Amino acid sequence: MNFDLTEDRQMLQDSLRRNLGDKYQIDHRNKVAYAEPFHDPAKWGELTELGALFALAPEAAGGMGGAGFDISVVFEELGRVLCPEPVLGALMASRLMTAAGADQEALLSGETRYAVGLGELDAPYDLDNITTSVSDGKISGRKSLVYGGQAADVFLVAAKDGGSLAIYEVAASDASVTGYAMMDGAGAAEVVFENAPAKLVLADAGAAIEDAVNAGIVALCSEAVGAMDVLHKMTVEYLGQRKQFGRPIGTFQVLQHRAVDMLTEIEQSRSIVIKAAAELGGPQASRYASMAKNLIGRAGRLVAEEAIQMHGGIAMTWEYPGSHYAKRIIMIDAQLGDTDYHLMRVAQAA
Amino acid sequence: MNFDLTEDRQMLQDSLRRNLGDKYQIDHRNKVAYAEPFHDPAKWGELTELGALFALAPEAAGGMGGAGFDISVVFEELGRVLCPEPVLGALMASRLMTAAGADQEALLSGETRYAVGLGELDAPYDLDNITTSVSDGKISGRKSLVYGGQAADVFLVAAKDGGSLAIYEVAASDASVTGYAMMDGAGAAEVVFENAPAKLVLADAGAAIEDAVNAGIVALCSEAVGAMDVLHKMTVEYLGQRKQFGRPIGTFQVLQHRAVDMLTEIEQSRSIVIKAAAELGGPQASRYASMAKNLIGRAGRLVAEEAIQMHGGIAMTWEYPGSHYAKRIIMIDAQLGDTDYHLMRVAQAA
Amino acid sequence: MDLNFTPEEEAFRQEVRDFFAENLPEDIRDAVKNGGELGKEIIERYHAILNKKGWLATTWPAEFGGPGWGPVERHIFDEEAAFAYAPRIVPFGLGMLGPVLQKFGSKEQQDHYLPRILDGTDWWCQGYSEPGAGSDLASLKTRAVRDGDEWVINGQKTWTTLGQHADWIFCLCRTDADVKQQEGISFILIDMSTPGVEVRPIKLIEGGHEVNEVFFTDVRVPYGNLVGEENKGWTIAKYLLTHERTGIAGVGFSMLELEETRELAKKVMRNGKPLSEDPLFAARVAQAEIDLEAMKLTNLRMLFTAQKNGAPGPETSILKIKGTVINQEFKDLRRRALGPNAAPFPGSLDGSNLDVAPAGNANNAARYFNNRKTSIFGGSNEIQRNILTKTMLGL
Amino acid sequence: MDLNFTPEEEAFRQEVRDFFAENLPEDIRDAVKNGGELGKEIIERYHAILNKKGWLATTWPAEFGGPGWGPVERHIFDEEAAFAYAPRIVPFGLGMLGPVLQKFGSKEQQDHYLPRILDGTDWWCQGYSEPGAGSDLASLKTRAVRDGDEWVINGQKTWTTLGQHADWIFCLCRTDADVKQQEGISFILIDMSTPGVEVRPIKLIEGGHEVNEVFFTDVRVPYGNLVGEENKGWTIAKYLLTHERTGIAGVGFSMLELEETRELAKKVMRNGKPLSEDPLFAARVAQAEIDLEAMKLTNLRMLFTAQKNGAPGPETSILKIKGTVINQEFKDLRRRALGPNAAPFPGSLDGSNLDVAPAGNANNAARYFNNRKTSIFGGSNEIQRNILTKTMLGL
Repeated sequence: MNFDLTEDRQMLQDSLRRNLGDKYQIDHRNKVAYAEPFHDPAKWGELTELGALFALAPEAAGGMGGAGFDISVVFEELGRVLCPEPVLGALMASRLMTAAGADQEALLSGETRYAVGLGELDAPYDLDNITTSVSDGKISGRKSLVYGGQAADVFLVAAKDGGSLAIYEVAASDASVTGYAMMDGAGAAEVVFENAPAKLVLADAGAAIEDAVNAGIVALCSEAVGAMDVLHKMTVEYLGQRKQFGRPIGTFQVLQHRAVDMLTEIEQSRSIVIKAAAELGGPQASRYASMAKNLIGRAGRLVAEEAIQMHGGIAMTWEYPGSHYAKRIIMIDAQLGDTDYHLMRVAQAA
Repeated sequence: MNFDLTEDRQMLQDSLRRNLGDKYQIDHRNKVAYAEPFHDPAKWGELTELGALFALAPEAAGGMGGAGFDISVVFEELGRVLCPEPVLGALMASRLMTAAGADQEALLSGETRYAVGLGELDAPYDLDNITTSVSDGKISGRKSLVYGGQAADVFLVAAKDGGSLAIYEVAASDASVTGYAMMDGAGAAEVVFENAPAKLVLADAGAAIEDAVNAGIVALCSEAVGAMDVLHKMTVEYLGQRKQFGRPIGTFQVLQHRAVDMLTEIEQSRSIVIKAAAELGGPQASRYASMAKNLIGRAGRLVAEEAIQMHGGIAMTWEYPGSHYAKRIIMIDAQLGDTDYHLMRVAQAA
Repeated sequence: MDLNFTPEEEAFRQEVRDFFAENLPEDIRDAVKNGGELGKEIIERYHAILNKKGWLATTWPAEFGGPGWGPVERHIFDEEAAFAYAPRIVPFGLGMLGPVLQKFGSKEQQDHYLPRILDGTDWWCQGYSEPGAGSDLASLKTRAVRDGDEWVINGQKTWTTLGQHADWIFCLCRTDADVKQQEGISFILIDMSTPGVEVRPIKLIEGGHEVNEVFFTDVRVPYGNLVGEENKGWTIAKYLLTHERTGIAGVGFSMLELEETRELAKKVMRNGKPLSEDPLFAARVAQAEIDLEAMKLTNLRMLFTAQKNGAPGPETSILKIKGTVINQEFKDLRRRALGPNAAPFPGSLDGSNLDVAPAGNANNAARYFNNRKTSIFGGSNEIQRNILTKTMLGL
Repeated sequence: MDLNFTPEEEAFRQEVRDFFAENLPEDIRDAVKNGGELGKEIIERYHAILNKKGWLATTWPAEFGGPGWGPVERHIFDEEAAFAYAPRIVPFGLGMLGPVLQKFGSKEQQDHYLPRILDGTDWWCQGYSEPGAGSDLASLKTRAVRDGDEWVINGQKTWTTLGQHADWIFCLCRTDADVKQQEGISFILIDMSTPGVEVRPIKLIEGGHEVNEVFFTDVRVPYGNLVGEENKGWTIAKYLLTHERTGIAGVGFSMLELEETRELAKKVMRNGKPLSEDPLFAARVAQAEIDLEAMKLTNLRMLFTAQKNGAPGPETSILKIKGTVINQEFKDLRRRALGPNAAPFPGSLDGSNLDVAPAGNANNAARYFNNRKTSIFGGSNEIQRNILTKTMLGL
């Protein structure tokens, strides 16, 4: 039993924290996160040069990591600066390509940007009900909320291929892509395919998609832990500085206890993410991913809402960095299955 | 719109509060509530002499009340003293007999004690699944947690009569009655019928049983409001008196705010009970009864658990009256359908 | 005990309902339904419609041009307005300054300002909070110094709602710095076009522009712009804090949210079925509905008490706390119902024909975030709990 | 990052598991399973079984007759003991006085008392809380006055767990009333058979007898019964508060509760189906399970830190707060699962052949109520939050 990071991961964490902190000062972050292309192409280049994407894939696939803990280290740092770069798509695409044994050098180097199209309007989480389909090498359908889709060169798309799920590769230039900013910054896209040329990457892709989603969940949960940690520290700092009634509001016991409860839930969140990361790729991966996503959903709502309430006004403003952390933490819940969706998965598996 | 009690009900409330307060001082209450016959037969006589039972039935049935608000007034006062007398059984029996047009003079005068057998071990709330049945005027089956059953002269029993539910009257002397005290005081019984003589009171009794249960729910919820109100006042008083760290613990802001939240939920509870009482007997009665029982279940848990926690130790003792209020409030939840059972009824009706 | 409205009250409800059905323009209704910001033009047009009917100043007695309603009529009007998707009446002139002038103002002030509030000549905003004085309002620092027959005002106000549209602002200013905080405050009216007044927008968490900072630099206004006595402004502030609180629970708005949530849950799919059939979501909605049903009664009970006693009591803080929590829960449910499709930034898919949310729901996430303010402003829920501790618990 | 136990630790777990399988008498196991009170005989018999194996004093180093385990071994032992339905080791002699004597006691005290704790000669209880000194322990009033080579003790202790069985009590007494509260307290050992010691039972909310009041009237004990320095008892009290806190979350017990809850939900019926198929109940259980899974890791993380740093830090207050809340939630679920059938008073249906609860669950309501104590005693969860505010938030 050892809860210290390995030396390699510690170095990765240090390097990311040092670099990202400079690159995504909140004003710059907000500028790029809400204006086309909803991320910073120059800084994407610098991020990939740091090797951040290589950390997401195993050595056998040309990467230098790929374990749950690697993903966790990277995304926690992304979460600490609300990084709007399309790393989630790269991670999930990489998992799929690793499963397919496909070459992903262009992905990991950051040269080609991948996004993954899974959910649809009427099947946001549950892929059994998607309708995008392929026949004769042509794909038709619409993928909703494709994260990073506004900036992608290539899409990996889940489609019905006869009865079973398969993954196809489609060039962005062959799709109709409508990009937009999200409430919490960064971009996504509605992607419509009309008889677009599609290359089969992986047939019978059910298990690979589940693995990619689980990896995505570990990533999102780690990102949330990073963001919650920063927001909590911001809140505690504010409590110590802000004076009302002649004293710092952090001397009011109700606010103290509520800040402690936030801390408790953040520690619990960190714990369940460690567990989900440890189990990623194993037979229990989906179960623990669901547990993590559910707990993060609940803790996130508590942390974000309490942070806003305890700031009292200032956190309602765009100018205050905390508001953007709160938004990201809340909005993460709906990505790749929300609190209730994952709770029922845990309940039904019991 | 008028939220004042009518003059008659105000008089009933005053008279009950004056009389019950004397009769059920907590030491005496605990003595009779936990020792056979788990109530006080002498005080039952005095209570019925006050006309408490007449208030539960409409004039047409020989009573002097019978509206939801009448029931509410009586049971809130019973709740304030944790009265262990078997009044719930009398109320529900009276509703059934009113529906049947049966003479209930002996019931309302308190001369004959009635208890109602509805739920069974494997069908505690949902009567579709009961197995007690009647053939050739003989009843067989087992009724569980028959409230007041340990002290009853007569049982009104729900039984399957062919396909539909009917109500039968069975003399206690024809049944095998195992009485016991409950965790929160007062008595109940397991009642077993083996080919016992049974007199049909009401065929096709589904609607009448639903009405009796709704009346029982209004009664239990009113009782809970009475008990919560007393427990909250006890708690606030304790907060004002108990000193730690050189000052009354009621000066600690966390305890203040939590006591306010208890108050808020008690006010909400009172409101929903008023609504359920107003709708009793009408087409929406079941819907609002379910709402009341759900809210009371949630509020009750909050109030009871917070009261114990904020007392810190003393409320863990048998000697402190508050502990018995907390127990009653918690245990009410499981009578006639609990928080979740009624929540799903509301959800499914939407 | 009688939960029913009188026949007269029911007839009045019908009259209000009919009025809105006939007079509320469809474009205004849709704008409210979509939950975005309402422009100045819409609000002024809506106010004018109400004013024409004599229903704009819902809390004013007839002598000042109000309808002379009691708490029950006001409650019925508020509910029906919500059900009709009417905008909220902007309260600063009508709900706040009006009653203040009626109680504390001079005859001249009443005669001059009240008609202009009614006919929309003057748009008022509120200058209370300051960067350092939020929950602790009495610590405000904006100074007004008398200089002959003028006030010279310096300082900064914040959270000034819709100040960008305003012609006038009423301000709490410190006029005596040498006495106990509450005793050196005055209530002063300031024309926003006076030199030295500057309004700067505050962008809110969800991107909207609803509140502002207002800066005062050597702003000179006539001494007669003082309302009530010098240094007695705190009395006015306290009066407003407890004035007309029975509508504070926003029950009508929450009832609408419940309906909208239910409709939405029938339209969005989860696991191959409408979300309305998902037991956990149905349970969440049912629980919020039950809390709301109880709140409806709690609201009516306090309304009844207010009617009987002539004024609402401190227990109305319960309406603020629980009313906002319930409304916030519905806002959460509507965002939650959309799942990932709540994410697009408001307006970002406009005109693309690729909406991801059913009509009227594209702003659900923005509404959720914006609505967090309701438990903070107007005396945060923590302040309300402090009030209840003192008044209702006696601790 | 490695969540696995070492092969040695896994082997140790197997050894503990085998030990319990082979050595825990069935009657003891059943008594624990049924959740009623355990009598003195059962506890003494269980302690003797562990002592024979050398596993009784789980926190003691080998030099004093303990197994010399580190935090991980203790954790594994605690978990396996819970899974085996072994009783909890009564902590007053073994977990509290033992370590105190080892750190603060004289060689003579160690030599005399420690073996008697191990072999069960002395049953110890704790004299800390007083009617007026609960969360504010330092305000305690029980006086010990030196009279030659004796202490004369007067006062009252309360919440003395299992004091009815005890031979000895260790007490915090005030020995100097003229200094700052914390500086006038001493730690003194008292033979319960000394004249003037009186034990009165306290009946608990659910009817059980587990705690007591202990009265001291002119009780005379040798001066040498003082542990550590005179007036330095607060140092000992503080030492015990942070000593061996990593087991405080009771994770093993909660894991058992989860299993029991699941089993129970398969056996009881609701709406014609097993309760386990009820989506709301299943969701409640799943949510508690998730919190528990996280708590398992939180516990291990803090264990790891304790092992690395040699002592647990203040963050272990999180284990107390969340650990008790999770365990209380399971107690609630088990009571809730029974519905109305949780109502009969413990034992009231014994021998009637008419049980209403599946085996092992007749005491579920009593357990729920009794368990409310866990968020109160040992430093209430409010006190823990105060500690975390200071230590972890720096506020």
